[in-house]
Amino acid sequence: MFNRRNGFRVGLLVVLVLLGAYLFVSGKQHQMFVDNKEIALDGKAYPAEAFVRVAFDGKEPLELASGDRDVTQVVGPAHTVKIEVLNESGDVLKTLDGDFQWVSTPKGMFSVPAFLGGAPSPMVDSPREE
Amino acid sequence: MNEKLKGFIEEAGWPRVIIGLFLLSLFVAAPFVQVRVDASISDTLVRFGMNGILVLAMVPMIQSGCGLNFGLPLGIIAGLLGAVTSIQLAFTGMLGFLTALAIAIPLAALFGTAYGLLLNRVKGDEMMIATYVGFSSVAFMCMMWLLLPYTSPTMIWGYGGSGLRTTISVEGYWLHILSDFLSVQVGEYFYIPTGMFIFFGFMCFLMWAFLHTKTGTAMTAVGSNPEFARASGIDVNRMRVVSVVLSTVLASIGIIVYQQSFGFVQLYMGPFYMAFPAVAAILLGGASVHKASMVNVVIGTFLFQGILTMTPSVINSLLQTDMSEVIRIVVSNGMILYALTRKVQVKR
Amino acid sequence: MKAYTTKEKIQHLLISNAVPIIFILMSAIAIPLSGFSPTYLVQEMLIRLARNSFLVLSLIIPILAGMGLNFGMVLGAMAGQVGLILVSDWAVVGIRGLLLAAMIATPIAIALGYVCGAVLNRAKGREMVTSYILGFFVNGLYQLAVLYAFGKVIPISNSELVLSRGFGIRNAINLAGMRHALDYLVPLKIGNLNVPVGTYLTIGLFCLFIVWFRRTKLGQDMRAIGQDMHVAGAAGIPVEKTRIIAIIISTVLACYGQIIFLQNIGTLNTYNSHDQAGMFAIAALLIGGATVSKATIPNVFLGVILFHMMFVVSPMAGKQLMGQAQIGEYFRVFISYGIIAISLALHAWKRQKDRERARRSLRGEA
Amino acid sequence: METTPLLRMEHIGKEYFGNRVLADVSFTLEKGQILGLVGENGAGKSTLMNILFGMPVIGQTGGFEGKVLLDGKEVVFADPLDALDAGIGYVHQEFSLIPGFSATENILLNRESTKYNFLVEVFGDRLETLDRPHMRERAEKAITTLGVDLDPEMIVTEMPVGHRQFTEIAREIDRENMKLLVLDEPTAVLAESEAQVLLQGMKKLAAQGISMIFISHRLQEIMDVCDKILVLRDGRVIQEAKTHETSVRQIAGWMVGRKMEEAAEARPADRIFGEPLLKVEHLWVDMPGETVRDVSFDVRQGEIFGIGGLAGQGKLGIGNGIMGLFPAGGKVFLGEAPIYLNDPRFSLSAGMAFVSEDRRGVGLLLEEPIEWNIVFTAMQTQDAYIRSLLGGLVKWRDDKAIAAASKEYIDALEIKCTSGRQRAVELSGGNQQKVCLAKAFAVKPKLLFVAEPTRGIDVGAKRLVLDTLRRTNREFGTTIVMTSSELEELRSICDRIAIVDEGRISGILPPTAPVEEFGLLMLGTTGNGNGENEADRMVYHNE
Repeated sequence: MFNRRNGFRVGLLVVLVLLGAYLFVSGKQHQMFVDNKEIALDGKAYPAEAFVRVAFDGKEPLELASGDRDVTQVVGPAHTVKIEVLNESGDVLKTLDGDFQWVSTPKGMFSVPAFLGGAPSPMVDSPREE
Repeated sequence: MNEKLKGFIEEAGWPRVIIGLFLLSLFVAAPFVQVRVDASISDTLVRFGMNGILVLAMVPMIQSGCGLNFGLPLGIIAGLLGAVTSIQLAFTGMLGFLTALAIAIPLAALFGTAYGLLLNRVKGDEMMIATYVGFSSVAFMCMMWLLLPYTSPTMIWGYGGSGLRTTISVEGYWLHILSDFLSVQVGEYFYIPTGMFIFFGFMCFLMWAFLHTKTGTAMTAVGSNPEFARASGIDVNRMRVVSVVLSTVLASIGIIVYQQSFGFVQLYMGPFYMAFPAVAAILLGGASVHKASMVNVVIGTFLFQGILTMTPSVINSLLQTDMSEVIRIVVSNGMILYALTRKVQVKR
Repeated sequence: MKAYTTKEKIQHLLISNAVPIIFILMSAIAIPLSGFSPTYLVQEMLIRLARNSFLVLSLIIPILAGMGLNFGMVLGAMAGQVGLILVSDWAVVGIRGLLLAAMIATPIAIALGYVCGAVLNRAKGREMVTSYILGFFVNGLYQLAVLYAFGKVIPISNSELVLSRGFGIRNAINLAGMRHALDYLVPLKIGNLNVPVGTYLTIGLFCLFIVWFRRTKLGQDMRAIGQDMHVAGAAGIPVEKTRIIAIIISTVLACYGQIIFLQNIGTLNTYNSHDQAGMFAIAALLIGGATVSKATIPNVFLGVILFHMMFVVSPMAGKQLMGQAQIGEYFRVFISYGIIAISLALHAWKRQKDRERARRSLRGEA
Repeated sequence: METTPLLRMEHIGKEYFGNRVLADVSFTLEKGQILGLVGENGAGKSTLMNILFGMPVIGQTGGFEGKVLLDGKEVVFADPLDALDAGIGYVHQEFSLIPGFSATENILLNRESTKYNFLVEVFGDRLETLDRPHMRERAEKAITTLGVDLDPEMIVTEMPVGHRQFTEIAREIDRENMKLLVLDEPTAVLAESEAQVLLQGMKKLAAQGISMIFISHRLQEIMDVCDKILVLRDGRVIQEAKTHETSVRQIAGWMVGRKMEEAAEARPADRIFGEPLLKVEHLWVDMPGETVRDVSFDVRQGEIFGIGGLAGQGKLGIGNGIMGLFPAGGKVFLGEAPIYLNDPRFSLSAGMAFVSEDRRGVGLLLEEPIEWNIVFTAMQTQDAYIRSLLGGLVKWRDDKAIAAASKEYIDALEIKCTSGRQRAVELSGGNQQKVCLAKAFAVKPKLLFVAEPTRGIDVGAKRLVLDTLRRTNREFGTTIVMTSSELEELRSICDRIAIVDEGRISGILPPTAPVEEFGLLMLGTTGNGNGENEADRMVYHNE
């Protein structure tokens, strides 16, 4: 019953299941809100920037003025982000590259100020749907 | 008692028993879900009359050993040509109906002869080839419906000006010409298309009579054991062609009867899948791939059409969803599949 | 053995390749009529080759095992679609989504293939018509599942997939997240032409698999069974089991083929995509010069190109010729069915003739 | 030297449905010996071999009596594959080769040499790839052992018949533990030179210690290669003898000889016949397994003409060919009128009728009522039992007349059935045969062909069938051509008996001729030699 062959087969099956789980997690596409509003986390306030350009996973950047909120799609749990802070005339004031982990809701909003301010996690509660 | 029941089930086959019981339970359940039984029965009867002859068309080819006539659309096309031409000639009433038949039957005989000659060359593979002969003839006629020079304004596309419509109403020509003959209307919901039944009965009688003639007997023998028939001096190939012609002609008559009751001539892809319900119905009636009788036709058509009528109304009221299409697919194809996979009784 | 003259050889070549030759001639007439530019046609063929080849290739193994054209391949296509629906719901995208869809669909395809093989073992000698009807039958069950079970028994969270009544899958599913995920996995552009390299690599791998498979013991057994079931059985080859394996392989491959097909198209027609898969694949294979009993890899590629060339060109050619594009569209439908009918008939006829000839060779010299 | 014999079969007996086909058969076979197994068709040879191989049919019909010992140990095979594993090979009369495979592939069918690859671990051994060079090596070795000239890469369909036979034998030789080889008429399809090569090969194999059981009706071959012979008749061992102590003539006598009481029974001393009714000139018939090559004979009005011979020699082809059931050529006259061959209807209309040997395949409409079976041919060829309606436009089947007519036949032939409406498939073999006869009688033929009328029916029914034929002949003057494998039957009823061998008539004898003469004609060895002299061999070689 339990011989070499069956060992291999069970092993393969386990590998396949693990691969499936990996694909599921890493390939899953999520909806993520991106926010450029002042926010208070753990008693600390992070002010909004006047104008930012945010690009996730090297894709097309989003441009957000202060108080703007947008939505985008990201795939998988680990993401890179590149934020450029701009002034009114469109010049890049500073650029920040970084990465963060995010799996799923309920915290489905990426707060640019929190990320720029170096909060433990940039992810905050999603806006309630009206 | 138990033995008797067992014997009956074995005789009829499980699928038939199950489907029969299913239909019965539908009729029983109908009043409880506010479905009018009389309207349902009336519907079933009308559809029974409409489809009967198409199912009857299966009999000759089964009897001669050519198997199930999946090539039925070929005959149907002849019927369509008859119907369309009759409308083009603007004949109305019984004259229109008869004209349609008069044009359809010789055409069907012609198609059937060619089709029969083809089937004689492919013995053993008739069914698959018949299916595709049917399909390709329908596709071919799709082109023809666009090209043939019909001009009657009721039939051609309003815009563009050429090519026939997908559905042509026979109202004003020969709508219900058979159905309404001696028809009985009871109350608001109950209607018996007596004329159509008489015609169907007459067709069954002709078929029955044919099987009692010398040629019919020979045909049955060919289906039962072609070697025996050959040893008795029968031209097996000729008998097979005769059966195919008969089947095709019956199909062409069947579709015209269907149209006069349904009210429309459906062209283009309309006849595409028409063989399958007919095949399923006769198998449901107890025919096998090698043997069929008038009883099989009548019972099978009734059961099959009963299910088609009852499932939408009853099941839909019961489950609040329309499952009729799915049930039709599963029942009809399941029935054909059952017939095809039944172990053929060992002949020696 | 007598040597053939050149003339006889050419004659033989022409006769045995009659179908592809006719199609080449037809294309030669129709292409100029249609007025399509060569670039457009090449691009179109490149795409269609990627899109359809895998499905067509899945037909080869049952032919090897003597079971004819596997009309039951639609079962595999349905399994693939179930996988894609689930993956769409879970919003797993890209190549990972495709892989996951394939992984989910595989066990379903194996189960369906097993059922199909077992049914066909009960209908030896009429495998084709039986697998054909089985396709319809399982289509009913598929609709039952997709229309009623999905959203009720199997949770579907994505409201875009579900019919407005709350359960059942919508008619069309947008596979935007997976579109071309395999095709352009390895990006390559030649001039204006996008080349779906990823898919070609997959197809190439699969061809290698077929070549390799024919050299295995199992492949050899299938060839033996395909030629003479009784002799193979008498030699101890498990005939029924091997036939089931052949159908399972075909079904699983058809399932992958359908996934590849749909990632290329980008939209899943829940209720008809699989229907067409079988018919087009079979017609293409036959146009490529294959028969019910013999099919090679070149048949597949030639067939896909010729069939789809006609497919692309005929509506326009019809329009130019008859003034109606509709004619061309019906024409290609007619050709698809007609070619299957003719091929089947020719094969059956040839078999009958062969039987007679085999008999005649035994006849006394008198 | 005391050794255990390789094979010992002890007191083997077998009944099929109360019908005894083997009784108390015992023999032994030493290592490296060749045993010739001879006997007429139906003598029990094939049943004996079926028992040895454990064919499922034996188990399904109630097993057998006695013991089979291989190397001194009792063996019971449930399946022919078990017998193969135990080292017993079988070369069939019909080829069991895969047509599109090469010799190598066929020789190693299902025993191919394979190479490991890692996929095996998951999907099982069948995914190993074939090791073609090694396969070819093995095939060549087997071919060399057999000592024949055979290209290992040649495809079966392109091979001459002899090479196919060699391939088949090489397949058995390749088995590692092959100890015993059964060859069932391996030379029947071979040309003379090929047969000689095969016989040489057999001797070589025997020298290597492989034992063989050789079944053949070419006695000369048996004499040439076998160490001893075993003669079976009616399921019993008639004689076991060393080959060098016997002769072809003696063996032929053992095979067919039996007590002749029945044949001597009430035969009118001198029967007078009319003019020749049937003239057959250079007839050939392409009937699979029963090819007729060149046959000429006359049958006279009122005669019962018998055609005998071993199975597969073509005796059945004659009737089938004349009746148009198989492609045929040559000239056939009924009276003065020529018969167009290949047209059953013509033959029937000319006044001939046929009772087929293939009762269930050709003779009957199994699924239809007895009535139909009886009247069908007459109805279709002579418009009997037909009522013309509408001025001849409709030929209506007259069910009443049919019922009446079939009732007569059912009574006359004592067909046991519930009614004429009973389906033919439900009848016993004997009653089915009577239905077939009734069908032929209903045509009221001038000339009646009857093939194997008593095959597979019980003794009582046999008697009745033969009596019916005799009575028809005497009362209605119907000329009968009867084909049968049972010589006794022919001798009991026929006026003259033709023996067919290899598609030709090897001689026509009166029924009173000595039984040995028939035996020699059947075996294709005419002349008076004792089978060991050159003259015999010459006749044989001439074929």
